[in-house]
Amino acid sequence: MIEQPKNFGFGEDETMLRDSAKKFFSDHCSADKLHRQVAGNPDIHRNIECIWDKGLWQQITELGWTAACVPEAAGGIGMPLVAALALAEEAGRAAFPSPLISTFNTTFVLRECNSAAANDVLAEIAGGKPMSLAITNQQGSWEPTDTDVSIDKGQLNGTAWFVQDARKAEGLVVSARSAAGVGLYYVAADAAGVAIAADGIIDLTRDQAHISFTGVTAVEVAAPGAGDVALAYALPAIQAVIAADMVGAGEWLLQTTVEYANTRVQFDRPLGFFQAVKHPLVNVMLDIDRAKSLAYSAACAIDSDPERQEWANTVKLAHMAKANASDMAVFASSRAVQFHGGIGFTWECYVHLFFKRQMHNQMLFGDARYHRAILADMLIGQAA
Amino acid sequence: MIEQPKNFGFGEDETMLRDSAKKFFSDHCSADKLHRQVAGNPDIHRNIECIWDKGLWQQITELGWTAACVPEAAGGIGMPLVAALALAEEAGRAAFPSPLISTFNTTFVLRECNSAAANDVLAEIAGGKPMSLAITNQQGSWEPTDTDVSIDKGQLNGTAWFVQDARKAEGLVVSARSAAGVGLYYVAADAAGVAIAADGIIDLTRDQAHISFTGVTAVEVAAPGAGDVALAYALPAIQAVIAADMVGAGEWLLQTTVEYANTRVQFDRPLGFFQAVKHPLVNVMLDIDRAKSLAYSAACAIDSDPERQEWANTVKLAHMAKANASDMAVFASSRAVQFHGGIGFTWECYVHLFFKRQMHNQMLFGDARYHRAILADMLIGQAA
Amino acid sequence: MADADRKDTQEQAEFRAYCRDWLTNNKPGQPPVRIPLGALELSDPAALQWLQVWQKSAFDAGLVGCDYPVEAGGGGRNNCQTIANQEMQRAKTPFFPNIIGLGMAAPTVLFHAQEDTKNALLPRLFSGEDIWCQGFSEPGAGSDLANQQTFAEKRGDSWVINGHKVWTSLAHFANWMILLCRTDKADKYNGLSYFVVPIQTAIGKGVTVRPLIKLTGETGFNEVIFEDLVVEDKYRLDAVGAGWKVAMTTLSHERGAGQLVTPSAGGMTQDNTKGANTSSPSALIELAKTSYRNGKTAADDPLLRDEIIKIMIRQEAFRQNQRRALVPALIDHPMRIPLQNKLIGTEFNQDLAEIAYDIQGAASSLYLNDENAPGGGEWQLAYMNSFGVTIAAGANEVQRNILGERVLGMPKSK
Amino acid sequence: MADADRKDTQEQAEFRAYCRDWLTNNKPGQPPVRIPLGALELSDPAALQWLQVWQKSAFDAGLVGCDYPVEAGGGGRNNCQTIANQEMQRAKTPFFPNIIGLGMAAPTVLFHAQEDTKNALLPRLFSGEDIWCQGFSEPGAGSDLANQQTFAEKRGDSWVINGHKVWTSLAHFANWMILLCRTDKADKYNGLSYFVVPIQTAIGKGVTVRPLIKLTGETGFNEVIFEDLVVEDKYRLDAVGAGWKVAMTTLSHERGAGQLVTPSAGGMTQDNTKGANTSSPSALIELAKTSYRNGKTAADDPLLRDEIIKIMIRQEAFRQNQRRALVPALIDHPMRIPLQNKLIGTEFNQDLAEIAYDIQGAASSLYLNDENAPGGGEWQLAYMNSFGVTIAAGANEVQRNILGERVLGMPKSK
Repeated sequence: MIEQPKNFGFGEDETMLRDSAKKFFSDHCSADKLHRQVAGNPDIHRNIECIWDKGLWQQITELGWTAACVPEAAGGIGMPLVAALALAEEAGRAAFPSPLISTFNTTFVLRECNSAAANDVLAEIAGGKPMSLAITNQQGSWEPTDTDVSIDKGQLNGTAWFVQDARKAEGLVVSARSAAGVGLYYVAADAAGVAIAADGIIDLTRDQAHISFTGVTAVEVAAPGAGDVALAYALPAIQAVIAADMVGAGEWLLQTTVEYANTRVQFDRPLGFFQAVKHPLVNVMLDIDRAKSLAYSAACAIDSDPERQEWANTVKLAHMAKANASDMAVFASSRAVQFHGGIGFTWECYVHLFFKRQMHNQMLFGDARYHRAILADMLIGQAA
Repeated sequence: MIEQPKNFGFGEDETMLRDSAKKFFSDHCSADKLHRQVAGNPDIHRNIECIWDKGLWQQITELGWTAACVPEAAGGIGMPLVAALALAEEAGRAAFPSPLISTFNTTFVLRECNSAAANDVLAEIAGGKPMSLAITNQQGSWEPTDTDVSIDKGQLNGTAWFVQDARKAEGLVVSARSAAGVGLYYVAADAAGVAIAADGIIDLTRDQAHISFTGVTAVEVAAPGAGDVALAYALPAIQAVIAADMVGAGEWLLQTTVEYANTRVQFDRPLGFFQAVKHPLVNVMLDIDRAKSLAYSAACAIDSDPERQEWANTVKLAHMAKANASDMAVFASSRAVQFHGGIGFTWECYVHLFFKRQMHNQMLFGDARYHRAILADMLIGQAA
Repeated sequence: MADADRKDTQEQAEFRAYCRDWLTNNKPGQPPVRIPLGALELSDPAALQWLQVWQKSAFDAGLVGCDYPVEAGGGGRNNCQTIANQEMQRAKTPFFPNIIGLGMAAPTVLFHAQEDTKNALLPRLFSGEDIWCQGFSEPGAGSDLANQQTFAEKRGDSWVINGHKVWTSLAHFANWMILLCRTDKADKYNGLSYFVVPIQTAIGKGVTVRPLIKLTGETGFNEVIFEDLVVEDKYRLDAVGAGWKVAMTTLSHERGAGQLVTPSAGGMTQDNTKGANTSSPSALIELAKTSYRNGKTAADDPLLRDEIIKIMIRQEAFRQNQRRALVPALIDHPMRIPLQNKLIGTEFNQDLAEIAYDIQGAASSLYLNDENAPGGGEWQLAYMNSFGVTIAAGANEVQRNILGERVLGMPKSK
Repeated sequence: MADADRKDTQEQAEFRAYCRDWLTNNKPGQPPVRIPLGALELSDPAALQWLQVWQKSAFDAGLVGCDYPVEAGGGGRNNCQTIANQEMQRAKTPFFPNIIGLGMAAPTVLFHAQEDTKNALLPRLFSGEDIWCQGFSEPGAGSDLANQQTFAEKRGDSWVINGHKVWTSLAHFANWMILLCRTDKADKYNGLSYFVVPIQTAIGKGVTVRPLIKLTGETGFNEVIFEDLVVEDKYRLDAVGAGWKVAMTTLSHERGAGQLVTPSAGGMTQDNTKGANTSSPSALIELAKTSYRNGKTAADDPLLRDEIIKIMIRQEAFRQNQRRALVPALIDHPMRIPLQNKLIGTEFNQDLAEIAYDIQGAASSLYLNDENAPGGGEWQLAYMNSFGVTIAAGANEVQRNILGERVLGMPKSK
């Protein structure tokens, strides 16, 4: 039995990092400022934009956020995954527009590649280069073996879909199939033959694209047949980090709605007096706490078990975290809009920024039903 | 397109019959009297009993209830199915212990047999003889083709399970398999070779048994291969009638709980002041109304379409009615106990009689998920 | 349940035949621009104008206001509006743009306005030449409607109005507004009065209309600010101080619980309007059959199948509820079903559109401005817009209070 | 999460080893009669007696009251009760019968009783020789606990008590009761006082205990009627008028939010006690694999599989919540998780047992007195019993108020 730390491995260093993130976001990323930044053009048929603050990214990299989870051997700080979760949680609470989560996810995949080429890319991440994963097919499959990109003679062809923060990333890790299986390949985002077609998405704090590769020369970071394995090993970390983002955004929605319910008066009472408002908000809190406990426990399980002796338990916790967080994200968003009433239905109320981020988060790397179906096969056994 | 009556075919005769049923139950079957009748022995390990008032049954038959839906050609009154629904609804509202629903269900099956033998049994029903169906196997299947009873050389062998009101019924319609398919057979409940083994059930207003048949001589009412067809044609009526029973019981639970919530004071206010009580009770009401509208529409569809030109629509409405009513039954029961608080948790509070009847009803002839799965295949198409 | 599944009176049967004939011969044709899901989403003047032409032709043919008195521009028929509505639904016509006029203003004007005012206003309301809006909500009076602060002061024979209305759908197009406001600060409920106000002619002369942007990014509702707007006394409905009573007429019709059936056309599929019909479970099934979720066809997922069936049951039950509401023998309380309709209808639409998110999987991220969005991104738009209606016209929390109090007889929660 | 997945202090590690060793060598053996699911369902004196023997042996071994002071019969250790609990869970021991004594009375007595009283009562409480019950609920004081009508009147050095308590679990076996009652009719909250009362010795002399029957048909809780019962003043806890404050100590421990960890054994599978373990999703999966529903194995039904997984996620999250509650860096409000536990735990059990109904299909009709009932009918019993706990100790509606008000800072709902 693996011994896990009582505090989820969330020690002084992690607390300091998290607290500095809190301060960073409170100094630089208030909801008010965010709204002015990303919500300038409400037009429903607007051109597709990609709005973020590269200056803030520069500061983040200087604070060591991208290096945090890069192994020391690859030039990083080698902090545990729970540190990345804390950063993701704070980023979610600020609905921060940046390639931070995508870069984390890329880091988790590269850490599983165990190749010199992968370590070279990790070093670039540690140095602050934003990255993303191009590993999803047109049918939105989250399975490591599914890809619409092929590789032949060292050249990538095909299209990767639903690539997150695509226009912020400077490098891409692409999954591609050859006769020998699925491998992983690194390409610079501006390499010849890479065409990034931006998607018109609802979430104002992200960008997304489908990216076509036409004869693109790529660096192999995981060999055919090893790429899907690396992805599978990285998925629990990815799921936990996205769950943490949802937890942070959920907490913002909860606290903001509570505050509104405590001040808005109807029928001579603050809204929060009414159990029709109070009790659903309590249910939102219960959901957030569940998601948070599961996310940190999944991360702690990954951190505590580098040899993967209890891998099934880790996988279980991560699926549970993502499933719970996805359901919470939808519920928290919906109640926040509803209880803000008329004002919550307007563009000028900041709630919509978080609502839209949560609806994006909930599907990212699989919605709740998807994860529960996998858990059913794991914990109950395949159905006849 | 079949033209349906605006009033669901619920005209003056049906209204008079229903109103007389209301009066009958209010005169003879108050919840107080019912509790004294069936809840005398709370012991959890009590002997299995079968408590009902045969005198009331006599009165019912004199009022023509069992004859109502027997065709005139078979000596009945030939009223539409909506009349049976109204009686079932009132019986449910009184949690009436009787073989009324079982006798109705047997009637619906026999009406589909189109045989002289079936008509003879129908005439007995019209005359007041209580009947039940023995058509379910040990695995609780509601499919017309599933039975654990076989027939060979005119003799029944095997066991039928989950037979409702078994010890009240004087005759049984049994589904049995032979090489030529599933047929239906009539046997007297006291025939030689019929052994009724009472089940220990939770519902205090019903009895249930598994019945073994050992070389029992039986009268064929539907030939092999025609029996399952007759059952299939009768199922929508059965589902609608059970839904109506649940609607009646649900309405009793709702009104009784509302009354309690309006009188019970906590925190210096009647419970009904609190939205945590009021809003769930409103949701119960919405559920009841849905179930009621669907049940009567299913019955009206059956009544309006004797040629089964729009049979798929009828089947759909009946599945929807039972699915909705089953979910409602669970929800209404649960909220009735919860909102009655401490008193609702006691044997002396009448709520438990209805709670237990509803939990029995909800599974009878299939629970909500079962019916929705059938509807999914009908309305969406088979899954790949 | 098909339209013909009702037994009509002779008058209804004849009128139905007439409607069907007229509708066969008078198709509105293809719209020149995108028509939104409903009148409350109208923002393009070209769409409005095309719909106004359609409403006027339907009015001229006698399909609008059928049950209203002839002198008020109506058809003077009995229970025929429901027939016209069914036939327009069947013919898959476009909706009527003057939805607030037809659904809320018309019955209120009919029951409470002076005779002259009534006969002057209703014909142009029915024809759609005048568009109406509703001035009820204020920043401090949402669900607590009686908390009106907009004040009308009597000066001579006229009223001078000052105040601030919000969430005013269609105000940017409207000629007229039904206005609830305060005439006595001392009495919350008996201090209200009710007016009809010609707002378009007063823009810049005491009326300012400013668009509000919805969370979807669409416009469509507004703030309306009154600064010393002068309104003639003939535009007051019912007595001074009777505003709450008059407002109840409006609201009961808004909730589908009023005496008069609202003229309503619709059913034009979104195929014709370049998008998905996001209020239809059938369209959701189509979406599921053509959408991939996590690499698999969504329609094969047993959990999503169950969600779709649940919502179809709710849809069918809603229809059968309407039918049962007309059968006195099968209802316990006359308002029990009508008062449910707003609640049930709006939550149905919200839940329907929410399922579409899971059906689309990763593609649920895509919006109207993405060419690959399933159903053109309309489902996501519909989900977000669904909150407009679960909030408006008395948030659904208030609707549950109303049902608990008026139908179940429980004590007031406030 | 296994028990050892925690880093122990040295004291804890040594104590854990001691517990494990003792439990290996001191197995309680097979019960002679059916043991119910929990102490609150105890009705058979033979079951009680067998469990009392077990509790006493665990107490004698130092596994009960580990963190209490030595002079009060405790072990004088630091944070060791949680270790003993984990090891008893791991060893799958029977539960302790004196659940109200250990969980509610002990911390209240420790923090509020006079020294002599404390030291006299606690050792026999820990050993299980004395069984305790709780006299809080009254016919008019359920969720509104402060509405106490039972009255204690000071006469000389003693108190004379009159009143009526209900839903008193274990009163039919109890030697002692913790009693909240009124000493001043003029002040709702400051007019309450708190006593410990020796009820068993007073039966027939001012105390009447009458069994109440649950909706399940089981006995197990009671009415307790006081008629001029005389109680010595030394049995008063804390000051006259401080009863509400003392009751909060009781309730915070009942809700799992108190300072002291409640000694709790358990984990003995129902295999040993002739029934299903109806608080375990694993047992639900076993039920699903062996149950037929509509002719098919329930475990193959995708909708039921999803329900089972949902409930397993809630179970795992509950465990991880407890773990996170001890990490200050990862919690925003110290009471946020502890105050959830009663709510979450009781609804978990209710929903778990409700799923069992659908899993069993037609066989869900069968009860304890049917030999064919899946799992012996215990799941149906558990579902019905689950309402006892969603109602008791502040109905869950009140728990949600508490969380909204104390943790989220929302205004009071009453």
